Amino acid sequence: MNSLQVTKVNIQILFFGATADITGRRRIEIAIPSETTASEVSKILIAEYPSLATHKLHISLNEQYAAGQEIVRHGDELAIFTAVSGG
Amino acid sequence: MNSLQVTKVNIQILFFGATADITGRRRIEIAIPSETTASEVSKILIAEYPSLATHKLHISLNEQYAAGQEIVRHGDELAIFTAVSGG
Amino acid sequence: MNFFELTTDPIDVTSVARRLVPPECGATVTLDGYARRFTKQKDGQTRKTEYLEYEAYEPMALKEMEKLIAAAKQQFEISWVGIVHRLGRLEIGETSVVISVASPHRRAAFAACEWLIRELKRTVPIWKKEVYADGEHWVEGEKES
Amino acid sequence: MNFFELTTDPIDVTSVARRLVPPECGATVTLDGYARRFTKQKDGQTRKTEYLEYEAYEPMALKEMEKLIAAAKQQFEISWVGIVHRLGRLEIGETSVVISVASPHRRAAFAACEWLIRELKRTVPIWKKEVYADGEHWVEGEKES
Repeated sequence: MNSLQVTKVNIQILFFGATADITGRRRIEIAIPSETTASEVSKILIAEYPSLATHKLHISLNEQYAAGQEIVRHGDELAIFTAVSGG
Repeated sequence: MNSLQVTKVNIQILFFGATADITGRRRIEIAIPSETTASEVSKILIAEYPSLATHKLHISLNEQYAAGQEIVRHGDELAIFTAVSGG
Repeated sequence: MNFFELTTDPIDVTSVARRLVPPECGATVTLDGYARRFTKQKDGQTRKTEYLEYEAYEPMALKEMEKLIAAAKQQFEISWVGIVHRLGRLEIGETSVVISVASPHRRAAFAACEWLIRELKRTVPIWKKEVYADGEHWVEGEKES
Repeated sequence: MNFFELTTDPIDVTSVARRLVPPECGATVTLDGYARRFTKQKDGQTRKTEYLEYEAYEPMALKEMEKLIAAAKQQFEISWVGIVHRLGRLEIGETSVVISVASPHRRAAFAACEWLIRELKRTVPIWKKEVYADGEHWVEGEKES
């Protein structure tokens, strides 16, 4: 039976600026199926916080820009944010 | 007889940097024939201080760069100097 | 020799520009970016900003700044780069970012400094909020400046 | 709004760069030029400079600086320019010239600052003497820097 169970992994999600305002959070921990990609995580977050979809979003994985197809592993830190505006 | 006399005008000559070192002067007053041009003045100075000829020289007349054909008038201030090197 | 920092304290431009003056160098080019009172909106209206707030994903921002410096040193003949970015609340006119580039020849310093600020605005995870008398707005992506 | 000065006192870069921060501006680009310890000679040898001396035809230098600023403001979309040039004896590493350009958009500030230093070195009647352990030399024309 165990073979049919979906393995879950826990990851940290960070929000900044506009995405922190939308979600009302700066950091959350979520459990996702193993083998989930970074862009799938972003879809899960948009389902939870639909206003995120009104922005062009960027994702980082463990403090590096992510292209989207990266597999997110247990303990990873993923951040989701709008286009940067420093300077 | 007066008509054969050459009218002379007095002008100030300034030297800077290398030209001041060569001439041992920073400012002199000289008398030149009226209707002398700026480049003729520079030739007079080179005759007096031949080492000036070993440098590429620039002339200013009354604090403006001179092309050379300008007539130098009584009381004018002419400077003769090497290529500038500020900055 | 290079440095890259985030700070909530006011930035002194000289302390960045003159922190290192290598003996082979003759020129340091510095960009001082600061909060503008008036900005043009997309609709052509001019908006008056009361103050700014900057927020960063700090560890990632420092990593991206370090990468930028490494890339600049590959691309341009420069000796060192210093970048300091302010975070938190900034009053109008206060410096938000200073980028200084020292090089033996000034041409490379100008080119590298211009490249660095353009890339910083594109890649370093820092966000700016403009606060107006009647609202506020997180800026997304670079405005011209 | 613009300023151009000659001084025998040490120059503080910030006092130039931040002397005017107009409300429509967002960027100031500053060139800090300073005395290099080592310079390459035409024969490829590196020479060690002990200190420098700068001399100017002061009233004409100020006029030429003023002309440069007027020409830069015609050519580039900039708000103001400040130029301060040091005269007299300078130790290695001390600032000889600061040119700051403030503008609403940084691109124009970079272009104008680079143009101004190039033209200053070509036209403003100031001369630099390099003093070595075993001699001295009035520099004629721009060396690269």
